Amino acid sequence: MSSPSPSASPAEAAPSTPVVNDFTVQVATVNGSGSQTANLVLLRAIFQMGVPVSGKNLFPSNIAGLPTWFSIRANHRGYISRKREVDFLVAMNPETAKEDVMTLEPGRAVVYDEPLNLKSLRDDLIFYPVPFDKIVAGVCTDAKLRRLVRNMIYDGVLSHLLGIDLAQMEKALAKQLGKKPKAMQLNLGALEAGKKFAEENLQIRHPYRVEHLNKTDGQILIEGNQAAAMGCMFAGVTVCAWYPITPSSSLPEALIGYMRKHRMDKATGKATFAIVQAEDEIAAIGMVIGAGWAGARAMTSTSGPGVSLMSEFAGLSYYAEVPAVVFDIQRVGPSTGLPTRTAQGDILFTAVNSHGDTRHVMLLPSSMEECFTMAMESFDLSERLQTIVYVMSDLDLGMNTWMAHPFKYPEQPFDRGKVLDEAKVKELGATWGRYKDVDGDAIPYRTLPGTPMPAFFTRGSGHNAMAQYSERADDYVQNLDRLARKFETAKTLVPPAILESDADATIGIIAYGSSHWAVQEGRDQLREEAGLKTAYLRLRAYPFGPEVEAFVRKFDRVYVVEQNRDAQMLSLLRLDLDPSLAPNMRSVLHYDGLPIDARSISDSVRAQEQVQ
Amino acid sequence: MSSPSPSASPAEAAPSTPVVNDFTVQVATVNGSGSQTANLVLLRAIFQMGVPVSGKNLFPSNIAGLPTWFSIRANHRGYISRKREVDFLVAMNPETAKEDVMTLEPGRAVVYDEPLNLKSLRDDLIFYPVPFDKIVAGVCTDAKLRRLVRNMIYDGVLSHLLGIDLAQMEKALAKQLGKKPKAMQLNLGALEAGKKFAEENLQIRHPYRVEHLNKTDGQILIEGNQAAAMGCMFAGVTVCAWYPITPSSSLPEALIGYMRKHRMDKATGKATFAIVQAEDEIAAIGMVIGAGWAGARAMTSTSGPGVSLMSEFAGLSYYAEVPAVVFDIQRVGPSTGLPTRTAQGDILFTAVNSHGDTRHVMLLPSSMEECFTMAMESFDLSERLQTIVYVMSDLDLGMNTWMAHPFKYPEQPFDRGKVLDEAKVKELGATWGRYKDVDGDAIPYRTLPGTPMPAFFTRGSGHNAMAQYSERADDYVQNLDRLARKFETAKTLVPPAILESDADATIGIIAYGSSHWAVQEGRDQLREEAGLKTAYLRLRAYPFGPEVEAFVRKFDRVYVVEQNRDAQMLSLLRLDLDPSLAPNMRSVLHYDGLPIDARSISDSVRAQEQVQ
Amino acid sequence: MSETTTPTPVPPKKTNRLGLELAQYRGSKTTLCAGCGHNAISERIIDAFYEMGVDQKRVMKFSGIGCSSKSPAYFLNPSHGFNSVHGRMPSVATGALLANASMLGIGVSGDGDTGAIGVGQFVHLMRRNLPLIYIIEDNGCYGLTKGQFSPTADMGSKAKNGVMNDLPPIDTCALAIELGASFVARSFSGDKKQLLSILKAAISHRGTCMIDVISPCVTFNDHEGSTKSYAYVKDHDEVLGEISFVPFFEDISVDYEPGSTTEVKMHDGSHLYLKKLAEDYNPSDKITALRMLHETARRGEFATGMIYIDPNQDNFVDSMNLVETPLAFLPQDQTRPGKQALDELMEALR
Amino acid sequence: MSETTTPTPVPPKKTNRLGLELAQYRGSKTTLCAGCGHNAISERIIDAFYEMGVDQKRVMKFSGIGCSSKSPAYFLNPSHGFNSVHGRMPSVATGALLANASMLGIGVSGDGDTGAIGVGQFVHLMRRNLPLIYIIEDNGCYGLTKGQFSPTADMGSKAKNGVMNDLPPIDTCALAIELGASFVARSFSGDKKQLLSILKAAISHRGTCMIDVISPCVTFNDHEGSTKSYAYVKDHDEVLGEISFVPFFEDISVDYEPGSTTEVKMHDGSHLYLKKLAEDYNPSDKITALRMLHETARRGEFATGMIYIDPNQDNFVDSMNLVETPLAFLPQDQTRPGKQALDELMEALR
Ligand SMILES: Cc1ncc(C[n+]2csc(CCOP(=O)(O)OP(=O)(O)O)c2C)c(N)n1
Ligand SMILES: Cc1ncc(C[n+]2csc(CCOP(=O)(O)OP(=O)(O)O)c2C)c(N)n1
Ligand code: SF4
Ligand code: SF4
Ligand SMILES: [Mg+2]
Ligand SMILES: [Mg+2]
Repeated sequence: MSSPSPSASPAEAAPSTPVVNDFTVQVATVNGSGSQTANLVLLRAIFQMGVPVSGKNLFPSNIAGLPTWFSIRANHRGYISRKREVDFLVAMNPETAKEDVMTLEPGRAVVYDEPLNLKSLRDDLIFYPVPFDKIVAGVCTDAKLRRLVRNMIYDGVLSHLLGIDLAQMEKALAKQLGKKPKAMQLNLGALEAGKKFAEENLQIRHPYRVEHLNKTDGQILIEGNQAAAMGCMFAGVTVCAWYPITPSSSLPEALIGYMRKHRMDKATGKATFAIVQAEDEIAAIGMVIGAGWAGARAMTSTSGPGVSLMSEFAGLSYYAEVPAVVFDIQRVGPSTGLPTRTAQGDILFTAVNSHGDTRHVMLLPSSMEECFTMAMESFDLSERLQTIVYVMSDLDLGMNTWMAHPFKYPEQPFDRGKVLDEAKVKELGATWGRYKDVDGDAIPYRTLPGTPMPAFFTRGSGHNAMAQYSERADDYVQNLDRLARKFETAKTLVPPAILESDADATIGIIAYGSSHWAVQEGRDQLREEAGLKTAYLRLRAYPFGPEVEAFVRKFDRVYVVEQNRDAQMLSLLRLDLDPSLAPNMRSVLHYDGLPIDARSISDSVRAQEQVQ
Repeated sequence: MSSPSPSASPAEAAPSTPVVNDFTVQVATVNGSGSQTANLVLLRAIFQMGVPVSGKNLFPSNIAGLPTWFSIRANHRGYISRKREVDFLVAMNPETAKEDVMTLEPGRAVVYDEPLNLKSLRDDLIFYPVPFDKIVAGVCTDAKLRRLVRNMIYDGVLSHLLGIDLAQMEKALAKQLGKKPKAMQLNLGALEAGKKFAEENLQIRHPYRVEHLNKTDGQILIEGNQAAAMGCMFAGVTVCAWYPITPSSSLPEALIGYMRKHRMDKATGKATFAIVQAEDEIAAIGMVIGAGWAGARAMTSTSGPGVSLMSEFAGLSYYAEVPAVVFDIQRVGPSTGLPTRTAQGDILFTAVNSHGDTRHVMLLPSSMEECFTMAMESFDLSERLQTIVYVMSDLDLGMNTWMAHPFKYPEQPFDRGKVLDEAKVKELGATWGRYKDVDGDAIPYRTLPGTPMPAFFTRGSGHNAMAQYSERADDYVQNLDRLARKFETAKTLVPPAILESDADATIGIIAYGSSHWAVQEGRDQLREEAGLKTAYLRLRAYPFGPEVEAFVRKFDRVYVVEQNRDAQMLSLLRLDLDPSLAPNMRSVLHYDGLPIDARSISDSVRAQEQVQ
Repeated sequence: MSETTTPTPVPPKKTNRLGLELAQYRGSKTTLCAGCGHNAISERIIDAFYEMGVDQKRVMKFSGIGCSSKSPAYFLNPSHGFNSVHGRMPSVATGALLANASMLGIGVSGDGDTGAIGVGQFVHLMRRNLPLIYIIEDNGCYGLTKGQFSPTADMGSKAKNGVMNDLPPIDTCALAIELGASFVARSFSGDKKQLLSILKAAISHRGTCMIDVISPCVTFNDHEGSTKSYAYVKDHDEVLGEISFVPFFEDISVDYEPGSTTEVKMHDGSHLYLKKLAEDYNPSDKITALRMLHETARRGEFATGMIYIDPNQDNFVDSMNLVETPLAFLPQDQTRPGKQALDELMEALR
Repeated sequence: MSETTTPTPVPPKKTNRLGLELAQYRGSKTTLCAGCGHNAISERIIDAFYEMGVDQKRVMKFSGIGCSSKSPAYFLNPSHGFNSVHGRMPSVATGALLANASMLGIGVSGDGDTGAIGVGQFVHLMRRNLPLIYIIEDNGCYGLTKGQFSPTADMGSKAKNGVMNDLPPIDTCALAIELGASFVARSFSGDKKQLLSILKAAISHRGTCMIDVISPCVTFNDHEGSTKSYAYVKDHDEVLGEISFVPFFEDISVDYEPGSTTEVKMHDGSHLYLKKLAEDYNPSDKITALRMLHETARRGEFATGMIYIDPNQDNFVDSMNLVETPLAFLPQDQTRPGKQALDELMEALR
């Protein structure tokens, strides 16, 4: 966890004026202790009260017994990125309790398991001891079940301490356990017992309160991997091959659920899809490429190590021009790294993934809505461009719970790309060649096996425009030059970057993906705290459209915000934009595995702008 | 083959003044027809006459029956890069004879198999028909053997037509077939028969001659993969794991030969090495990393597809800090590409190979001498830096025959890097940590299994300075920052770039690897034909030392010459040098699979400099 | 050679049941060495598909990388083909056959492509019993990279340079049986009649047909001391008994003394008649098959013929319970659920 | 549990023959779930190395990725360990053991790490019979990624979410035998005595010891309907007969009625006594072993015990004919040939 040195300047100590709908609660537990239910109930209850909220689950890369932190941020302005400072700590884990308490800013509040006796640690915090075991014993006679409902008690305590409607908590609980009356009833008991204990024993000395708002009306709570899975289903995916890996697995697993429900043929009860758990990532991408070649909309989902293993096949897709969609739910680190932490660390490697001259298209979702829409766009693009398309999500988007506006039903029909049909074959006749650029966009026409269209032989080795084997220098150069032109065409097809600008902005900011939310908040901080007006361009795809170069040209200083060490997107900008713009671009980097926060951005920009 | 349009301006037609020691002979045959012996005898005979020579073998990616071209360039100035124009064609392959003839410049000479009746094709060439079958029938009664000696006849013919000493040819032949008296005697017969036929029937009408010189005294002829294999042996390699792939295979295969002869323990007759043909490239690099971890000097050799498959392990080596040496004998193309053509196309991908934030060290040999010395340096560097080191050779260096000065016996002892020993462990004591930076160079100390030194647990997942499992944000950041600093240290250890400059040069040229020879000749062309004075910096490693930035700073225009489509080295320069220098750098690219030639470079630079 | 007149169950005609001539089943000109066993196998594939009257537009060809893997370009030109990457053909074929389950898939691999880099995917292909004719053109070496030993090289076999192989071979047939392939055979590129019958039976089978065809490499592995040379294989070929195949569209009745022959009814109604050897051999029992493979191997012999067959075993594609229309061709209205499906999903998240 | 007093061939003492206590063979604290079979296996490994009095500085630990692959951190702290990448431990171990052939190697993998992504390297490890104790902690699922089926999941076994597995399992023991491993056993994490004897025998064996240990995943695969749950495995464990192991450094003579027991003399002079079951079982014959595996599997049972052993089979490392000194420690004067070697090479190229 991040560790600001606790300076106990009385000035900062417990503010008396109430702080409404603007604080972060962090629950520290042990994973496998079933705290997830309690945390989601807390999150959802605040959401249901109309207060913008976000949850970040910081869990270890094992299954049970190690420290886990779940932080919930409520913010009336709608800020949903991670906030560095914890305002309200629920300390349930003996192993981390001390450090968790020591890293708090002065004046913050702590609910803790009484036996941990934390209040002796610091005198500049507000402590609320709670005898969880005593309380749980009262509500649950069966000792085995106690472990599971124990956590529900802190929800009850917080209901009192933070003023969260018990009714909303009960409703949220019903949403989770509705189908399990016994568990439901047990947890309700724990919830009420916690509330009761707090009302009778804890006198509120902290300023944090939740009050009803109307800023979440009609919205949903969802995880990015669910949103992406829905996108794939509505994109008409027919073949999915995957291999389990954190944080990607929940995407195909969600897809399986959705497809079983919504993609079984009504008439026959048969499946309109095939989902295969492959033996590894190489097999997964191989199946996807085989299926894409045969005309299916095919996808896989993985994370860094899988992207590395797919390198050879990525080059085959690029050079033999076979559609394929790959979701990279990015996690931290080179090698196996930190599987349960978030990063944007595969950007540069993925763009040039595979030996030889290759370049790949990447989509960069920032929101739940874009996880949904870009999943659909990725299939259109990969069939249109006849190449592999990566959707670069990350653990923060994919596995955390986010607010979102309900997804719009897609209006556009599928774009199945240039597949030769009767009409076209008549037009082109014998002159058809699998790798001929007949339309001037460098995208050739393909044919599918099992149709009356002319056959061709696909290979990753040298070939000419007619798809015949060739080692001729001129054939090779023509083909590679066309592929480069095709990448130019891609610039006109990918979703353009989005501009948000303050009036008379003096500096530019570029960001993408999950960094978006911290950037939005960071820009407000820069404007309100330092008077810095910024223009913000949010990248949504690689390669970059002309709008990106135009934006950079407008400013002497453009800050590229990203969650990796090596300034990977800035690197691609340096390679692809007018070289004379290189000096204009600077980096704001965050790569400790935690979702990036607004303060890191505004601090870094202020420092580089030398503004106090 | 490259195809200049044959413009038959009489001006250019057959020059009458003799052209001595400055021409290219191209032999067009069918592979598997045993022409290799004849071609090497030709090459060696010219070499033995003291005339600088080079041979480029253009062979297909199959085993027998497809067109092959072998071009031999003799040049008194010592130019050994490929020359685009063919001066003297030996047309033995009916399949390509017509195109081979049509693409010649006017005035050039052609020896051809009489039945092909080529002279009818053009009237601006000098033709020499030779009845090969008739001649071979005379010297070889056994029909089965004729196919094999048939090619020797053109050597005889050229001996007469080009004035190459028959004695030298016989000596060269002996070098190849010395141990096979029967084959030797047969080939000698064919050689003499060819000479005799030519003397009696062919009257010389072309200007090309070979005359004795003294410019090859004491030199050797060798292929880069042999030179690299020798380097590995003298570097004390103990474990080699490899998987066959063109154009890499001949490196480990040569190594096996050398090691069996020179690395069997005298006393016991046992091996001081283990060479394993692995089941694939992933297993090969896995074995290398396992061996490197256990303290062996371990290596593998591969080409593009193998580099792609090794991506995941490359990240493990980088992050867990395990030494490993990988030779990438680069070939053409994304995917399986053109396995028997040359390129420098894996540069950018290899530099950032693997997911997450990674950077890898690459050595860039240009000559036979450097294939030898850099092979040795690669082991020192990978053990010193405790990371994977790539030696980026290519097919042109690795599989073609080059002149070289005899290799110098290494004076420096091995650098085995920071391995904890009694002394050091006393000094550091309990404070030793596998990943602690105690020397300030960001390189930690390791211990080896099987020694009394303290053990540690190696993992590719998150770890702290003590090599304990850790998911802490601060541990991760400290580790990754140290790795970045270690890469800075690497800049001070890798071989520096080499500068060659004309007095008052106005433009800069940067190149590396096999492009070097064409650049040297190209610079002469620029100076002599266009009056362009150039300074030339030859890169020998990545990351770049300070001398590289200093060089680019000196010139408004620096041309980066490389053999790939995407300006891959220029890309790395843009990423790593002061951004304000980006606009100074331009590209000269060559990527048709043939070794780069001087004319392509000088033409491109002249065009970009707008000098006629 | 397909104009040969040696008697085969289906006497060759000028045209087959689709009215096509043999020539129409050919591919491009081979670029393999003259005399390479792989070329003979291509010829047999052409014969088999011609004689079975297969509609080539219903066929997909697959391969990895190697001399052997080049060969799909040399047969069945009217069929789409995919020469993929080294050792990964099984996954590519799996994806393609899921995308269009109505197609007949044939894959050609090599002993290196399958046994070395590709053995992982091979294991899982066999386990899935994917409906695919999977041919290993087995020469015990890496032809395309100039003759190094492959994992099927026999212990003690000599390379051209005299080096001896000191690792035991992987028996791809035993592996396939152990892992669940439902049709496992071994043949020899030189045995036209046997290979043709096996291929025709394979065309009638639904499940993985793993056919290991010993196919000498004349350039790198056909010398004295090699156990994969023409000479050695001819001398050590232990034929498991004659195979007669009667396709469903011919009504020929084959009569034999009871007990002398095993009759197998194929998935498509064709019949396979396997003449038993003295020691009665049951091709539907895995353990007998494995014992026979181990014993012949111990004797340094190759057992060729139908080694194991189960015409009714479940296969991966059918187990997917797919709609009739190939997934690749499903229209949007069958693959994009309606608006109320989305509304439901959204409602559940409110 | 290692302080247990249940009788084992070597009654536990306070210290072993190196004068070390059991605690000195432990590792760091486990981070696996309480009750995970893997933890029990770690305990048995600690017991075995303690009782055999192995010098831990002479041991190298290896693993891939998975809950199982984490466990080498939880035993033998004084030994170097390498937790590599998913499915590739065999190659890493091979390299390390070539670099230092004097070390004892022990690798821990999972059924996913071995049977899925790693099966290619597994095949070649078995084929090479590399001297390595290779333990599969087999729970029929991917524990670390939350319980998906692995390739050893039995057909018809139910996942926690009720989904049924419809692919046949890979029998890693049958595969190992077919491919050439010289020591193949199966055990159960709950059978302390049997597993301990097998591990001690493995320490005495030179060659690949492939030990598949059924090790229930209490979190994702220990429910009703799973064939890898504690309950199911206990009910279906068909023990192949009692195993007694007598290490070379103890002179205990085990007496048994002739014919009742197979005695195996191990490479290091230790003795292994395998009590035969009624149907006499010969652990040195591959086909009997395979038949038994197929038959028990058909009955839905797990045969546990020593399944196959050949104490004298050639192994990959010895076949390399290496010098005594570990390659990793050879001094420069033994690894850099002298100047005249270079001169010779140059001369030949003049
Ligand atoms: C990833 C990768 N590694 C290595 C190679 C080089 N290579 C091409 S073919 C081949 C082996 C071919 O052997 P086999 O499969 O037996 O086919 P054969 O040529 O003997 O018919 C190899 C190693 C490659 N093309 N790709
Ligand atoms: C290349 C790669 N792919 C996927 C993963 C994700 N992953 C981690 S462990 C694991 C499977 C573990 O299963 P098993 O080997 O049976 O071990 P268990 O956890 O069951 O003990 C997977 C797929 C990974 N770490 N690396
Ligand atoms: S090299 Fe061998 S395998 Fe390859 S084509 Fe020639 S004969 Fe066939
Ligand atoms: S998840 Fe399963 S395998 Fe992993 S530690 Fe827990 S019980 Fe063991
Ligand atoms: Mg082969
Ligand atoms: Mg498992």
